[in-house]
Amino acid sequence: MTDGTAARSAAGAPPAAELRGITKRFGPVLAVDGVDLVLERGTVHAVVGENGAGKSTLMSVLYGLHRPDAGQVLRDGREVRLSSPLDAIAAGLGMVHQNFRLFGSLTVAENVVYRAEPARFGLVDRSAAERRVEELSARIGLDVDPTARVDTLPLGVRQRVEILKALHRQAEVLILDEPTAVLTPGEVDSLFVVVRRMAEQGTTVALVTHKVREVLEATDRVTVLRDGVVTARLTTAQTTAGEVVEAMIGRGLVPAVNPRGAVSGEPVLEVSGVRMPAAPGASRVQDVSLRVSPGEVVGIAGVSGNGQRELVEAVVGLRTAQAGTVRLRGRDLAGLGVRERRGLGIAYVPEDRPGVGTAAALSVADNLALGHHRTPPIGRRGRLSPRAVRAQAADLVRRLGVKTAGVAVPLSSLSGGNAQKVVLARELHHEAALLVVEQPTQGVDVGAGEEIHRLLLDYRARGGAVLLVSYEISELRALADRVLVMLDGAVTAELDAADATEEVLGAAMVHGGGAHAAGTTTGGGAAR
Amino acid sequence: MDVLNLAFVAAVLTSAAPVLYAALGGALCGRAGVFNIALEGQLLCGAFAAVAVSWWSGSPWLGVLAAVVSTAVFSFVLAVGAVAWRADPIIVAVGMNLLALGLTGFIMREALDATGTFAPAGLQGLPDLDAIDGVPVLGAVLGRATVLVPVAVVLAVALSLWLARTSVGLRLRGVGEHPEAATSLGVPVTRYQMATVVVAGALCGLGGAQLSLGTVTAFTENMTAGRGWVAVAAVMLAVNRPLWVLGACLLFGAAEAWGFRLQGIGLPQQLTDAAPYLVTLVVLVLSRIRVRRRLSAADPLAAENAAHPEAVIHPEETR
Amino acid sequence: MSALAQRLRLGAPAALVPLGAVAVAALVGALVMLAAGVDPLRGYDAMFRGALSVSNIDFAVAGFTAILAMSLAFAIPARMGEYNLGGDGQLVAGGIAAAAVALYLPGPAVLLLPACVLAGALAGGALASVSAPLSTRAGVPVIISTLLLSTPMVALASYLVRFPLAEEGSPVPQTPRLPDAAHLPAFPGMSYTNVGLVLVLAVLLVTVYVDARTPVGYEIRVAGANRGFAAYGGLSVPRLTLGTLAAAGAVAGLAGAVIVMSQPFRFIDDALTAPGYTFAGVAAALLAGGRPALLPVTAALFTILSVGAAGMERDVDVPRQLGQVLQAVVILVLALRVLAARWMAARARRAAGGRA
Amino acid sequence: ADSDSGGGDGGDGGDSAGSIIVITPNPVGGNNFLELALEGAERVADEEGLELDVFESNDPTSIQQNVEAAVREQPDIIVGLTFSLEDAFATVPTDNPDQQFLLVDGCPDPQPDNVTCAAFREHEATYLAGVEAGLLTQTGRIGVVGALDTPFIRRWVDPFLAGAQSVNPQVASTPLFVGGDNPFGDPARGGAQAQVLADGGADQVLLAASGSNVGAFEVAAAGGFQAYGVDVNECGSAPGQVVDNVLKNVDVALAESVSAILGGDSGGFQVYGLAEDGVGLTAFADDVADSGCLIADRPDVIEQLEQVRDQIIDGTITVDDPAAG
Ligand SMILES: Nc1ncnc2c1ncn2[C@@H]1O[C@H](COP(=O)(O)OP(=O)(O)OP(=O)(O)O)[C@@H](O)[C@H]1O
Ligand SMILES: Nc1ncnc2c1ncn2[C@@H]1O[C@H](COP(=O)(O)OP(=O)(O)OP(=O)(O)O)[C@@H](O)[C@H]1O
Ligand SMILES: [Mg+2]
Ligand SMILES: [Mg+2]
Repeated sequence: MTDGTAARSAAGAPPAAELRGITKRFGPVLAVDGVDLVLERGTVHAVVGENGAGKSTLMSVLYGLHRPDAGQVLRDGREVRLSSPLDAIAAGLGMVHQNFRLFGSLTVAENVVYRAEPARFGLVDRSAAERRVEELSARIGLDVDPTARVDTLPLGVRQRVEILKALHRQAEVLILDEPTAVLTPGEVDSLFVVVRRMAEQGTTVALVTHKVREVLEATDRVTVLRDGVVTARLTTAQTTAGEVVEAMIGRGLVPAVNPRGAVSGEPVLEVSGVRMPAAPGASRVQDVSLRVSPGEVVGIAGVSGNGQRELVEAVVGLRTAQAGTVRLRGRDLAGLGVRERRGLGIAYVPEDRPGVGTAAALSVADNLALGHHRTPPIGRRGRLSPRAVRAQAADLVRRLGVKTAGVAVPLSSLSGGNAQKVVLARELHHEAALLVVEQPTQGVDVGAGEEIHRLLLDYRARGGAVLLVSYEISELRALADRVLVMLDGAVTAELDAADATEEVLGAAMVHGGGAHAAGTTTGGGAAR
Repeated sequence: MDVLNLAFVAAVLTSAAPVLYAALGGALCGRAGVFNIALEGQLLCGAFAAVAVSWWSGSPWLGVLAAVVSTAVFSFVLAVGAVAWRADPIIVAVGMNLLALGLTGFIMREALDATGTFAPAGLQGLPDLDAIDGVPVLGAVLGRATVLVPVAVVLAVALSLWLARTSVGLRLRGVGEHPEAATSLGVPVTRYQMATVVVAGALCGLGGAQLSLGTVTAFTENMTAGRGWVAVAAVMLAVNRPLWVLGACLLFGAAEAWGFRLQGIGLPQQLTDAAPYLVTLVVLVLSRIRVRRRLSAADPLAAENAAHPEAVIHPEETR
Repeated sequence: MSALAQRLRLGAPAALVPLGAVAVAALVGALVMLAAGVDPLRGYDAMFRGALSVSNIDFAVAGFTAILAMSLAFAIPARMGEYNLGGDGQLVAGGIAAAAVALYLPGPAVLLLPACVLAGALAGGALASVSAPLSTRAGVPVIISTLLLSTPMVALASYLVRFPLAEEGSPVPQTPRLPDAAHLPAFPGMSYTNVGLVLVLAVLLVTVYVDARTPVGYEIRVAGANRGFAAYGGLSVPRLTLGTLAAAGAVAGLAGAVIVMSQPFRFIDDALTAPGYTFAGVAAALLAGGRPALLPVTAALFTILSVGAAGMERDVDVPRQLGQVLQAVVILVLALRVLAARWMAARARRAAGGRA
Repeated sequence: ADSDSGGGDGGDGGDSAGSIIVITPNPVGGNNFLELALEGAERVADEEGLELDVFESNDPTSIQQNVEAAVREQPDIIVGLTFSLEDAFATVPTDNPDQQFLLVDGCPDPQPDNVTCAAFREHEATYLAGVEAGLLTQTGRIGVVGALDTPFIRRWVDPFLAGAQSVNPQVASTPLFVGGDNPFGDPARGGAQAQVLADGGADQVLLAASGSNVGAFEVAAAGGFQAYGVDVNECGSAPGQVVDNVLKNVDVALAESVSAILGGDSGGFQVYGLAEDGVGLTAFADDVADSGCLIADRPDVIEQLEQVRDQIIDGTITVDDPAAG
């Protein structure tokens, strides 16, 4: 069971951290089953796998958040008992969680020193804390203002704060759980620069990710998990994308094919001259016009927080535009609320699925019924048939292959990818003329992501119009017929799918349409 | 005229002090992420214990001590129920308020053999600050108050500094704002929250003691008469900031004292009764409406949740 | 074993937990009575007779009517996560409005009865409705605004009954006796039990039906689970908030109207709030959890505890505050139902683990 | 039920000795008037060898319930205290013609045959206290702290001013009412209002706020003003600072009426005013010297008061009853 481990550690100094035979069970779910993991000093180690494969659980064990049912944790070759994060911190471990764990109302410095404050007479020594932040940032080449309130910062900067937190505690082993899920391409690149630099300085990094490209670009070793067991241990330099994917999902990936055809008919959605003022926490939108035709996917590219969200909200009716019109199949939507617009044929998959797209406490069936509850077969003449709610849910769950213990279980019991499928199933079932989709595969594993792409393309093939907001260039390239780039609330470039290469899009997202305008890249408000 | 104004200040301080203690406790709980609407019951518990023990021992200071200790102990119901066992804090609090009302009335009848009012001759109240009677201004304002009145004001300032400047205060703010984050940095969130609830109980104990041994020397059934709920409103008004809590309580005390004076010039009692509540509501609306607008501009969907008690506890952090 | 655990997990929390809460409360009450030197059996016997004996049932049913109505007034908005603690104000608003209509509305006598009931419901509903925009537009939580509005309403009613609506020459602040046409018809042989009970039961049936079987009920539950989700789905959270609060206030107002239209057929200052119907209703609604159909059972329980407590004091000399203590214990035990649920889940897990 | 002298729990109630049941409109504790009434009840029960049971009510419904529960016990007399029982005593006695009822401090209208009434003219005594205050005030300002602004409590407010102005037309009076969530038991508010009066310069203040009086007496004791008690001698509540008390001899009235009914004389309506010695002032008591009241030191004032009393009795002065509308 541990021969691989033994062979490696025989080579030289003991590994910085090692997990041996870790088993963790949540009730009936065997989340992690006898997993070994060796993190060599000064390396970047990828931990990959499908949703629910057990990655987070394994990392939580390493960080003392979960006590394993069986197995050992070793640091520098010695067994350590981690009964809380405190023990892990003391053992030189640090973790950046999938969802940032920062205090929004506190400053960067306060977040960094929290629970390890430099203190004088029991009072927090603020200037010492700020100096410490500056010193740590300088060490790994980050630029962070220690006095800024965290909730005013863009996500990329927040992540740096997370890393600084670990460094302040002198973490020698740093665990990053899906650090790139919410970052823009530029932020991802600078994160990996930092990670590399830390590894060179001797820090060991465990990196959990769904993205094969990141594995290949940024890591030294790879451990692949599936259903709680290790299915492959690879050396990055000697592997290929196909090999990693095969180990993750047990088969090769068949990328969804986008049969870009001719677009026909009157536009479904016509946005013209929409403007919105900037507000604290919201970006401005300046004079945006666009149209989406039946059978067309129009992608909106851009760094998060450049007005995409506000534009989408103006389309679906959550926000009122200051100027401009939004037309659906020729009808002006001015003055109409979300319900009326939905009734006229808009479906919407929001980016924030736990906060907005679903109600965690309600059953899967109730989550699937929203918006369908006033139309037959569920709603009829002011009555609602609970039986029809269940029947429709069972049907959708079956058709989209949602993995769930039933339609009566609470939505919170589903994994992220499956919850996303629930949202998509509900919105697709409207068969609306226009589908607005934000970040359809964020945080979803490659297998599920591929299925979701296929569902969207099927919908397009049936003549649906799709407005797609994504921060991922690969996704835009896979799905969109046309891509508009938004920067600071304005559309700065419009590209045909064929022309929308990574380089062109990436450059347009940062500098505007081809032209190399100088300017900041982080955008105004706090992006989500 | 000057004398009258100082007398007004004195009246405001005296009627605000018990509420202020309770509201400071509530604000601490809010900062720690515990929604505490059991303040009414906690105050009542403190008021009763103070009188019972002062009567039994002959020492009002022992009464104060007993109020602090017994209310802290009573607060374990909230600490254990809502924090450690994660039961709904609102349900637990409704139960606690009823329990305090029932138990104090029951014990008063069974143990003190009194109904309605318990104010026997010889019941020792807290002494007034006679020492400063001669001091100009201060004497007029605090000369007839007990030491617990200025202490409440000082406490508001001290708590504010404590939250802002000390390590433990910083940790407490973190615990309330983002418990998972605090946990992952090794702060025992549950223990912090339980301790806060118990400390808040002790503060309510002081408030109760000030009410029954300071403001007056007596216990009557349900003598808190809604003061704990006013404290809850003050906590919301102040968004858990101790200095603002002080302001909110003074505002309420002023509205009440002002109401009494309006009665004196002929306004019906039934209408002056309503004044403090209406003033509080109006100020609450004015103060929240901006936050609400800002939230709504930033994120229309997140703003939908903004009126929930939990969201009011952390208005900044909606999603 | 595991089959048993399975069955326990499915069946138990729903029915057993409230029963368990009552059992624990009864036990605590017994201990308190022993401490006070009273035989608990005699105490409980007196409590039950105080509420349910042939001679007291008339009052108990009147109390039940009010408590059931107030439990609905709390439970309806609670379905969407809003806590209505302003029942006192709404109750009083309904009572004073019904009294004013009965005393001053000209018109045919046959219409007076429905007019009074309607006026009560409208007044209560209107008062509660104020909290809806305060919440959805100004961001003031319903739990606070209902509470803060309640006291001024009680004060206003008190003013009205003291001056413009006062009965001349009475030492008590009360309205004159309402005209006969505004008396709710009592059940045969009863004086307090009247058509009001039927009205409140009808409201209960409608509530249960709306909750389980209509799109609006579904929307209320969705909004209760996640406002953002509801707004995203096109539901109007402000309108749902307004609707549930108006309905809740209307039930409370109805209760107020029923009280003044029953013996002694007048609005007496303090008479509606002193018995504590509002908080008994809150307690009953909390005990029923999210199941409106259970409300009559829990309201009956709290009626026995509050009405019976007075009988207990009369007959065996146990202070009636014991009734409050028992109610509190029921609520507290109930709040801990999460523990029972967790305990059963742990058992189920252990059983499942043993099998795997 | 604090004076249960054994037995009488839910049984047949048909003891040979006879019994009376007293029903209160509110909890007795802290309410001087009710406590005094119960004293009278105990006294007469002792004298006549009766069993006494007390049913405390909370609200109108529980009053009705208590009255009906009392009827089932079939005591010799059911005694109701205060006008709050008027509604119940208007209906229940008609349905139970064989039961004797006594209502103290109120009377249903119309009065059923089997109801005996005893009511007080406390405004007469309050007027006298006002005269006293008018004579004694140095600041020309007097005041009243009442629990609530009700017609009944106005009986202690309006005549107090009228009496004061009869001897000193310049006197101004400020009535303040406790109100709030617990008007009869919020000593803190009672105290705050007393303080308002003291700060406003009132030096003679009548305290008629039941349980909330405690706080007001503390203000008096601290030298804020000189106080007047109601119902019983409260001169000990703020030693050296209480002038006098408006007495209402409910104990006497109750005992007399009970004895009368037992003696077969039922159905009357006895009014207790100054003339009947049913209300009065501590100043007129024989033991005024030992009362602890300030008025004991002012025989000159007492003398003047006695004159006014006689004028009220003989009708030279009429005192308006604020509750009579
Ligand atoms: N706290 C928990 N309680 C119950 N089950 C859990 C818990 N945490 C994880 N699981 C289960 O354990 C399994 C592994 O979950 P884990 O979070 O480790 O997966 P993951 O690989 O991180 O997935 P993802 O890619 O979605 O983040 C899943 O089946 C999940 O349902
Ligand atoms: N307390 C819990 N009880 C039961 N299951 C849980 C609990 N916490 C997490 N899980 C389960 O753990 C799994 C993975 O959790 P995690 O939060 O990592 O998923 P996610 O991030 O939503 O998924 P994705 O990786 O697709 O973003 C899910 O199946 C989730 O349902
Ligand atoms: Mg994970
Ligand atoms: Mg995940």
